[in-house]
Amino acid sequence: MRKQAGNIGDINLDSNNQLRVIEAILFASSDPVDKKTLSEKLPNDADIDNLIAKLEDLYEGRGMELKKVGNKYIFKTSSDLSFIMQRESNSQRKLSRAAIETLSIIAYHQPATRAEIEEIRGVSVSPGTIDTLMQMNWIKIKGRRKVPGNPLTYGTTEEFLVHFDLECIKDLPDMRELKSMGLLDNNLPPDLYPENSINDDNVAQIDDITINEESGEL
Amino acid sequence: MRKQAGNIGDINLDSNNQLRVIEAILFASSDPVDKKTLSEKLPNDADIDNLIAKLEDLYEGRGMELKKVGNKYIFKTSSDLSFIMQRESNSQRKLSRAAIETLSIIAYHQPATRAEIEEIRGVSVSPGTIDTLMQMNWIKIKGRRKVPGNPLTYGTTEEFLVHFDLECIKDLPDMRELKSMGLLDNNLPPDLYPENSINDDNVAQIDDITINEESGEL
Amino acid sequence: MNFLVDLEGFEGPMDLLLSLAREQKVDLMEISILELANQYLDFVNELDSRDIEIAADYLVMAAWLAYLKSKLLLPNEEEEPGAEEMAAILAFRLRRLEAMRDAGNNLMNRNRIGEKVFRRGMPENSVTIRNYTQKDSMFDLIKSYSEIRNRNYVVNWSPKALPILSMEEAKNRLESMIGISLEWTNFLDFLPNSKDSSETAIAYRRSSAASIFSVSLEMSKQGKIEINQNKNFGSIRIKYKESEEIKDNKEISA
Repeated sequence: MRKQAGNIGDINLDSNNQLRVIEAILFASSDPVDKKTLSEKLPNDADIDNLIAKLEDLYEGRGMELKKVGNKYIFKTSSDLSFIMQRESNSQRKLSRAAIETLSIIAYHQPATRAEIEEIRGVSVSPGTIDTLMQMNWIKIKGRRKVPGNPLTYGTTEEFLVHFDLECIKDLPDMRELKSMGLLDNNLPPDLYPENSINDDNVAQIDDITINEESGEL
Repeated sequence: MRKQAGNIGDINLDSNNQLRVIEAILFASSDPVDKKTLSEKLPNDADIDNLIAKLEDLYEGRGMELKKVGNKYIFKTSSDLSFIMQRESNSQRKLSRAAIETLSIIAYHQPATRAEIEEIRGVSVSPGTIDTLMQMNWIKIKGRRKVPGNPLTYGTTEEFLVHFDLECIKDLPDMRELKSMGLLDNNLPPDLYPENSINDDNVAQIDDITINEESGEL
Repeated sequence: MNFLVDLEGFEGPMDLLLSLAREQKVDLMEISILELANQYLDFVNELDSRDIEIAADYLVMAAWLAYLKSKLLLPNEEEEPGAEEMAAILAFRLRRLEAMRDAGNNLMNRNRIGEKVFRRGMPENSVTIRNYTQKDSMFDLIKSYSEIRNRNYVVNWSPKALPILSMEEAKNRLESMIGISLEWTNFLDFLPNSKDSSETAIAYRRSSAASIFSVSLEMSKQGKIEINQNKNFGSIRIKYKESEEIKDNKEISA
């Protein structure tokens, strides 16, 4: 069990110092930090939401900006400075087209099985592709699909959101349009496939949808 | 360090944006940064010293501070907030059997030399055991025995009494009491205590007592 | 049409189809599947005529497209699924693949960490301070001490030999002394002589008395000596008996 030093909950810290504390924690971290972690270092009655709003204001127009990722926060250098900050990504391997497509299919269709990725791309997924994306910590195993064979499903990680500057999956570019066009349905749209009337609004719920074996044959 | 495309030296960047750039560079750098590196990202006429002074002012009294390390600069958590980087973990532990045995012999036979402890235990005492007990501040060196080799003698500390809730060392149960508690075999001879044991009135003065050879034989 | 490209650049038949579809220069929503099927079949035939090896999945697609084409040209309403529907499904799949391809490219062009924006370069890790509470109790301490003493007592303690006169010694002593005492003699006089009043000496005398007395009873039983006692708690006296015994034996035999 972990207890904080000096029983911080009881500490007398004025609101300016509370602001300094969350600033320091967020500034010092290269990963997103959630409110719970922040509040552990603050008095019990600290108004975290207010402090975060103040911090956002404080860094308005500065070299860094406070970004929300999921329900966490992270400082990043301001995107409008990218023209100066830009580095050639020599460290980042140039991703293959197959890997980029696989990543976008997983991102937009998550949770997605390997068979679903293959069905959309019309070609098998090479073993290295999933591994590469997992190694970059952009995708992770989410669970298993409840269909015969119980295949693994994949989804994106928090690091994916951080890396691609997204607050949440819903903020993926064109998510809404693609969805309304039926392009994110795992199955063919109902108007094309009359006997199959599945039309899930909620991407998260498609976990247990039965894969349409017919469509896999194309 | 890489020089950026677009010939930054000629770029038109007002002094506020110059400040933002050095702030972002210092934030993102994994190492301290010198002025030369900073100036590479700025227009040729940028006044680096002035910018750094401004940045220092900007972080005055904030959660982070700009620090100079040699002739380089880094952001660090303000020193008065170092507590937020500390986590405390509390756990319980017990002495090893060797350590508790050694401690109990020292408690009953103090001042005791290592050879005496070994004789009573019937097993050698590893150097780490004495060190551990010393580090815990439960035993201390009391002096030297006036026998050939002048070995160190050990005794218990105030801290020891506090931990075991004893007012003085004589409050330890004696042989008769240990027997009545069923801990000590009844057929043990009553003269188990060596004469130089806690039966002595003044523990502090028995330092130079000659070892009683007879008692050692038991 | 220009068929200089071979299959190397394509990731499967869908990829090829999508790139052929782009040649129609219309929105995928309005694409002519019949025309696309022709494009694909022409492409594959061209490769074939140049003896370029064509992977099986491209040929499967070619066969399927040839079938689709024939159905589109000769509609038969009783068949399921209808040709129009099959064409629509193919068009949908092409749109979906294109959408995912575009989405991937959009992702890669975002303000990616490490390229356009940067995270904290020198993260400060939290330091963990470990506190331990010693649970050792007074009971642990005294139990441990007692265990050492109990353990080593069993191993090391050797009892002092008690000062005793063994039965063997007593028998030898009595046998050697009785021969010279033909008179009744207090059995205590046969004990080892000692004026010592120490505890050890007293214990030895007690042991000697018990041994000598036991031996004298034994010898009396064997008829070697006689024992008498005049009254309760009176002195116990013994004397040698051998000659009389022999005499008696002679009388009996006579």
